[in-house]
Amino acid sequence: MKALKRLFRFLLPPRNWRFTVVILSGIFTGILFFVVYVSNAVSYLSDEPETCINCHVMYPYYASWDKGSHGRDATCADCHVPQDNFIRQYYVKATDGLAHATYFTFRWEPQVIQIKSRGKSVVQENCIRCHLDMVDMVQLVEVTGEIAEKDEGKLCWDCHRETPHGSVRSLSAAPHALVERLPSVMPAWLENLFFGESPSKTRTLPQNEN
Amino acid sequence: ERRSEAQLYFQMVEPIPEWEPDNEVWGVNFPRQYESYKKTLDTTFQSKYYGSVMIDYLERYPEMVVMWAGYAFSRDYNQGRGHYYSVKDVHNTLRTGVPQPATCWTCKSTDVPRLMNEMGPSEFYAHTWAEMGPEIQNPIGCQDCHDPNTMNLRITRPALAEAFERQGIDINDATRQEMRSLVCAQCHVEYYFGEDNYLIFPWDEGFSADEMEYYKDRVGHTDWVHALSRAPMLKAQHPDYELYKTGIHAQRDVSCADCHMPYKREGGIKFTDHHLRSPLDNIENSCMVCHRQSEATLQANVYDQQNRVSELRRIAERNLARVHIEAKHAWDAGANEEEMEDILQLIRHSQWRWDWVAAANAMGFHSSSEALRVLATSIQKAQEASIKLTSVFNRYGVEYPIEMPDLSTKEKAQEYIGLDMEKIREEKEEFLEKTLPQWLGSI
Amino acid sequence: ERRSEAQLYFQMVEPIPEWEPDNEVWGVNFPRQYESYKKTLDTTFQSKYYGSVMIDYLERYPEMVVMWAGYAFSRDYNQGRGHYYSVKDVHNTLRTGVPQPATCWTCKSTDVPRLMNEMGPSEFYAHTWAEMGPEIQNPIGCQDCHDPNTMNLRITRPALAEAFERQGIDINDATRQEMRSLVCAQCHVEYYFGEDNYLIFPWDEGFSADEMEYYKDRVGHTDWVHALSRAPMLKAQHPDYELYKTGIHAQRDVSCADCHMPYKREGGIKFTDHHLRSPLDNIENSCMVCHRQSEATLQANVYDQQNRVSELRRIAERNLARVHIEAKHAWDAGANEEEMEDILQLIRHSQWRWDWVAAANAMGFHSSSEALRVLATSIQKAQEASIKLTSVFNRYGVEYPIEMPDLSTKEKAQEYIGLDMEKIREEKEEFLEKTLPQWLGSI
Ligand code: HEC
Ligand code: HEC
Ligand code: HEC
Ligand code: HEC
Ligand code: HEC
Ligand code: HEC
Ligand code: HEC
Ligand code: HEC
Ligand code: HEC
Ligand code: HEC
Ligand code: HEC
Ligand code: HEC
Ligand code: HEC
Ligand code: HEC
Ligand SMILES: [Ca+2]
Ligand SMILES: [Ca+2]
Repeated sequence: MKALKRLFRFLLPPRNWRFTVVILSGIFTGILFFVVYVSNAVSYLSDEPETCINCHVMYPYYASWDKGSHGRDATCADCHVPQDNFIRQYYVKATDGLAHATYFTFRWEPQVIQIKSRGKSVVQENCIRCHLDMVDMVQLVEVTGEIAEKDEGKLCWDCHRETPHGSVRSLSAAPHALVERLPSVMPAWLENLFFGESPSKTRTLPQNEN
Repeated sequence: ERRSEAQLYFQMVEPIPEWEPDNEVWGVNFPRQYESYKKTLDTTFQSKYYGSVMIDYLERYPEMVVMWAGYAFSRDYNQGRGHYYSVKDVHNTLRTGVPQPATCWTCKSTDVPRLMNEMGPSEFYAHTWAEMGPEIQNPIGCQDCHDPNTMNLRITRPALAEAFERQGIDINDATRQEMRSLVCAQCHVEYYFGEDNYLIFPWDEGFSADEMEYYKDRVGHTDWVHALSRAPMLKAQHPDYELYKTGIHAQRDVSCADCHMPYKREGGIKFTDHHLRSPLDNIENSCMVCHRQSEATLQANVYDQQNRVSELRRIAERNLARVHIEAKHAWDAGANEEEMEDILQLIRHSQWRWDWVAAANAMGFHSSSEALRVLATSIQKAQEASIKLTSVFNRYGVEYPIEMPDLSTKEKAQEYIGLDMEKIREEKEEFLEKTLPQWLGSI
Repeated sequence: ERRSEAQLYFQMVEPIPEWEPDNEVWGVNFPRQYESYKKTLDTTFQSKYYGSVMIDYLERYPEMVVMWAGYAFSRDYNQGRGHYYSVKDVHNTLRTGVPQPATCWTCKSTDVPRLMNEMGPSEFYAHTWAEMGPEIQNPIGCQDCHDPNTMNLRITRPALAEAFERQGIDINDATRQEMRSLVCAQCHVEYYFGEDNYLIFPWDEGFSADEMEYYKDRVGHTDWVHALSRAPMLKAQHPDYELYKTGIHAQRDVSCADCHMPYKREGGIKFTDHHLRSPLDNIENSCMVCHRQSEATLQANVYDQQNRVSELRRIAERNLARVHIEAKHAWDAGANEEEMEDILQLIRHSQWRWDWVAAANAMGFHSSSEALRVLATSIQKAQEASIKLTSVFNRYGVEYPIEMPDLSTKEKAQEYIGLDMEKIREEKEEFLEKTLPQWLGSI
């Protein structure tokens, strides 16, 4: 108990700073909630592909998946989220969700998004999970993301290069794909207050360019 | 909230008049494209062989001076830089110290479509470079590639349309993806001046080095007679489109714009990056859309191929400089036309083939295996000429091998071919100080 | 339900003894692989330059006869075919009409690992080809590439392991993906015979043509002295692995097996197709999983590159045949060693470089830009030699150009270099009728 108190006191800012710190903490917490809310980071907890396109930067990947052979049988989460145990599943969802949300909100996303090494391992596991019977005998089952990273084996999509997102990929690849449009997260009055009468409200589908 | 970004606006704030040469006027409507276009002003990037920095080719490859003896290229030749500099560089180059036709302006300015519309192409070409000088104010820009009403891509240079027409192809049938290369093919192509300096693309027999060589032999075209070897020479100019056409990227329908003007996204707006430049300055957006490798790997792939091409081009250059000088010695020893005829033909073809690769940008990356094949035949032909020359030397008792002059720097090479560089530079300075201000102040 | 098919797989019906050379014994356990392996018996497929049909190289490229004057290759040289024929073809070739060491068997049979295990590699190499003849019964097969206990890939030829060891690399550290090429690199590589006919891969300075050339010069190796030009020659043999290594597919970690042994599907299981052959016979499985283009497009891509390489190799062959004959004339006219020294060195290097590409299978497709670069330097060096030779002719008053013999067919070329083909063929027939049946019946 004593130790805890000492820790608390240690963390407590000097008296004359307290007001500022409380206000700042409030602002930061507010921003955090705003980021989580606006960016729909919570949506990461769902398995529905539609939740991924809360972010328009995911449109090209949604579109290529939707039109591909996996659009029928496998959801984004079937490939991109571990399916072996519950804890890992939500750990990955939470960390990925927060990371992507932060990138998105701060506009850090690159023009060409590339899957990270942890993501590769997860996807590879999932390919094998579904296609185990197919690849059992050719020893491809042993290839994990880490092995492939070290150039010690081929990932499934090193050969199946068009599966599932196609081989030409960037944020610009299909920016105005006919994907489902989600309602705005802001109430109309607030949106009008900030942005004036926005034409976007009246549309349910983004328009094609030409 | 970034959701509204997903909307696309294509609103003309201010309609653009037909033949408007001023990029700023276009820029009011399309600020993103205009802002990125203005970045072609930047001259900082340098890759192993290219980039937007100034590169003095004659300094880097001094043998070229000898190879172009008697031709304006031996005075001055730089690696091209951003579109923004197109007019300025034509003013500055020492090559415009000799009289040039207005045809030289064709690929340099948005004022050209305007002038051609006013006077017709033949009339335009028939003027001299200096006569048209005061009219040329704006560098390459929107007007060169776009229709101001629809913003669709549009061909504004008749030479391209005519070249296709002669092959029975109507350029208006081109698809959108083809147009993404064809707008570049208005300028980044091999050309020559026909009668009355009419601009012609020599594609009637085909696009390859061999076919264009055959075409030029057939029509009997010669750009100049070499000052040392007296060979009837051909100059190749940036056959970027032609070489690219033979490569795997073209075969897979990857266009010039795909690599040099990749799409960019700002918020929900997708637009074309108009900062035209070396893709090595922008590997991430340019190559990695299609290739999942790291920037370092992709750059290494490019350099691997360029290094191979560079090795052969250096061999070709050394052979060619040597054979011109050898031919000069043969004439000096008393050789006659008949003895020299096929030797000169070999030199003509050899240098054409070397130039077809060397003048094309990208050091062969646009199609490395074709570039290497063509360079190999260049090497072979120059050496074949050397072999034949030794018989001539034998006949006239000339000692072989011929001693070679020191060609290790541009200055030494220019001195060897007898160029008075000081005088040439003085004349240019006078032009820049006296004439040019009048031209620029003229409109 | 077809799912259970997949489970059956890795059960050994009958354990396979270590060093078992008989493919049928392995096949009992792995019928799919064995059945597909047996298809290498098929000799019907023919592509533009390759395939499993018999192709008489000397017939197709008669200049080679002159280029190999004084060496067994001028008698007989065929394009390789299926692994099933490996032993038979060594029996049949006229090259084994001259005394050969047992080293020749190294890459031809599953009996070799067995014998090397019994007697050790040095001892094996030290025998003659004929001494080992009766022991060699089985063609290339499972034992060459697999560990019979685990079925893992395994290196059975010491030369490969030793070559890596000399570079400080332990081949046991190779990854599975690397092994999918390294098992091929046991045989599809350049080699030479060292002391006591010990098999050596000349990679100590590197894999490239230039580096191996440097290595061979350094150790002073010469395969034979040319019968016409007296040049100290090098023979290159199928540097498939080395050339491939410089190509884009290797750089992207695409292995030999990925193209030559693609996965095949039967019912619910995927297995490795052991019908090793030209991928052009199987574009769908071999290329089209990675490349979505049509078969016709992919075949055209391959031919495009092969045509370029073929064009240069033909130029190189004509130059090389010419220069050997010219050198002969120089000797005949009285030239001395000193005058000829650097000429012969150029010929040595030129032919080595040509061979490095020509002996490699696939007409350069495995790395077209490297193949073209190397061929270009071959062309350059042979011509450099020709240029130097004209000086010698000049000195000795030999008229130039030298008249060339008719080399339009294999027969004419063989007659020109003075081969008594009738006798050679008779001797072979005797061997096939008398000796061979004894060998084959011996076990
Ligand atoms: C809050 C907006 C947003 C949502 C919702 C979203 N993403 Fe992303 N995603 C991003 C951004 C921004 C990036 C780029 C981050 C980077 O480059 O590291 C990204 C990158 C990725 C990557 C590649 C980077 C990596 O970590 O390997 C994958 C895979 C991915 N997203 C999958 C998904 C899936 C599956 C969903 C739905 C469950 C989803 N995303 C939902 C914004 C989002
Ligand atoms: C069948 C499996 C599968 C499904 C279903 C799938 N993906 Fe992917 N995804 C992959 C693979 C494999 C990659 C890695 C591609 C690569 O690196 O070439 C990837 C990469 C990505 C990336 C990173 C971009 C890149 O090129 O590396 C994003 C973003 C992404 N997926 C989003 C999604 C979204 C959103 C969905 C659902 C709408 C989805 N994926 C459905 C397998 C899948
Ligand atoms: C949730 C299960 C699931 C996952 C995860 C999955 N697949 Fe599939 N895959 C399927 C099903 C079901 C089909 C059959 C679809 C059809 O018949 O059109 C299929 C079809 C395929 C096909 C044949 C059709 C085609 O597109 O060429 C390939 C190849 C394939 N998958 C590869 C992969 C790869 C590579 C991955 C990982 C990146 C993967 N799969 C992940 C279920 C899955
Ligand atoms: C080295 C190349 C390579 C790798 C790596 C590879 N595959 Fe394949 N795959 C192939 C080839 C070739 C075929 C075609 C076989 C046929 O159709 O006969 C194939 C076929 C398939 C099919 C059947 C496709 C169809 O059209 O029905 C599936 C599913 C599949 N692979 C899944 C996978 C998965 C999952 C992985 C990773 C564990 C993987 N592959 C890794 C080359 C590869
Ligand atoms: C596959 C991608 C690709 C395509 C398609 C392509 N290029 Fe290039 N280009 C390159 C690369 C890579 C370089 C080398 C840049 C360097 O070395 O810095 C280059 C260099 C150039 C340069 C010199 C750049 C400089 O820095 O000075 C010009 C000019 C050029 N290309 C024009 C064209 C034209 C015109 C076309 C179409 C006819 C074309 N390119 C098609 C990739 C491409
Ligand atoms: C109207 C003629 C014209 C057109 C059209 C044109 N170019 Fe150019 N381009 C030039 C000229 C002239 C230069 C050299 C300017 C200089 O150095 O002064 C140049 C330079 C370049 C460079 C070198 C830039 C650098 O930083 O070094 C690239 C890359 C290039 N062009 C690509 C293209 C591509 C791709 C297209 C079509 C999308 C195109 N050009 C269309 C005439 C043109
Ligand atoms: C068919 C179009 C075309 C014509 C006609 C043309 N050019 Fe160019 N010019 C280009 C292109 C494209 C480049 C940039 C690529 C390069 O430098 O290879 C260029 C680059 C240049 C440069 C900058 C680089 C250098 O060489 O120093 C100068 C100066 C130049 N041209 C002068 C001229 C002159 C003088 C003429 C007339 C004799 C002329 N051009 C005719 C297309 C053309
Ligand atoms: C060297 C040729 C060239 C020049 C100069 C040029 N453009 Fe473009 N522009 C293109 C190409 C290529 C595209 C892609 C068109 C397509 O894909 O159909 C394009 C596309 C566009 C678009 C359509 C939207 C987009 O971004 O793709 C606009 C608007 C545009 N350009 C405006 C301009 C303006 C403004 C200028 C002058 C500052 C300009 N362009 C100069 C070649 C050029
Ligand atoms: C629009 C798609 C696209 C773009 C952009 C692109 N490539 Fe490619 N690239 C391809 C295709 C398609 C191939 C042919 C091989 C294949 O089918 O995968 C290829 C082949 C290659 C190869 C192998 C061929 C060779 O010449 O060795 C290299 C290396 C390469 N590209 C590098 C680059 C670089 C560097 C860039 C950027 C300057 C680039 N690519 C831009 C699609 C593209
Ligand atoms: C990218 C695919 C690819 C890879 C990787 C590859 N090859 Fe090939 N190989 C080919 C093609 C295509 C041909 C030409 C076949 C033809 O012309 O019929 C060929 C031809 C051959 C041939 C002659 C075939 C015949 O029909 O006689 C041999 C032997 C060969 N390769 C061995 C190898 C070896 C050994 C490796 C690895 C070191 C390798 N290849 C790697 C595609 C490949
Ligand atoms: C033990 C030596 C050895 C090994 C190991 C070996 N090869 Fe061969 N290969 C040969 C020989 C010898 C021949 C020629 C047989 C003949 O013509 O008699 C040959 C022929 C071939 C051919 C030509 C087939 C045809 O139809 O024309 C191909 C393709 C080939 N090998 C590829 C490979 C690949 C790929 C590997 C590795 C997976 C490999 N080889 C491993 C020795 C070997
Ligand atoms: C390092 C391995 C290796 C050694 C040692 C080797 N070969 Fe081969 N041999 C091969 C390969 C691989 C092929 C198939 C590829 C080709 O033909 O290019 C082949 C093909 C052959 C062929 C069939 C094609 C033809 O040339 O007619 C014969 C016969 C042959 N070898 C005989 C010999 C003889 C005789 C020796 C000894 C002087 C020998 N080999 C030594 C690997 C080897
Ligand atoms: C020229 C080399 C070579 C020969 C000969 C050879 N194999 Fe293989 N084998 C391979 C390669 C390469 C693989 C793929 C291994 C991997 O991917 O790890 C393989 C894989 C296998 C596998 C694993 C399952 C599969 O299909 O991928 C079995 C079982 C097998 N081979 C059996 C045999 C049998 C039985 C024979 C004789 C009839 C044989 N092999 C001859 C090279 C060879
Ligand atoms: C395991 C995957 C894989 C296989 C199998 C494969 N390739 Fe490729 N190929 C590639 C990659 C990766 C590149 C490099 C370009 C890129 O990154 O897209 C490439 C490049 C190429 C290129 C352009 C390079 C060049 O040399 O011009 C051609 C053409 C090509 N491949 C043809 C083939 C053919 C034909 C086959 C079958 C014999 C084949 N490939 C088999 C993956 C593969
Ligand atoms: Ca430049
Ligand atoms: Ca064959």
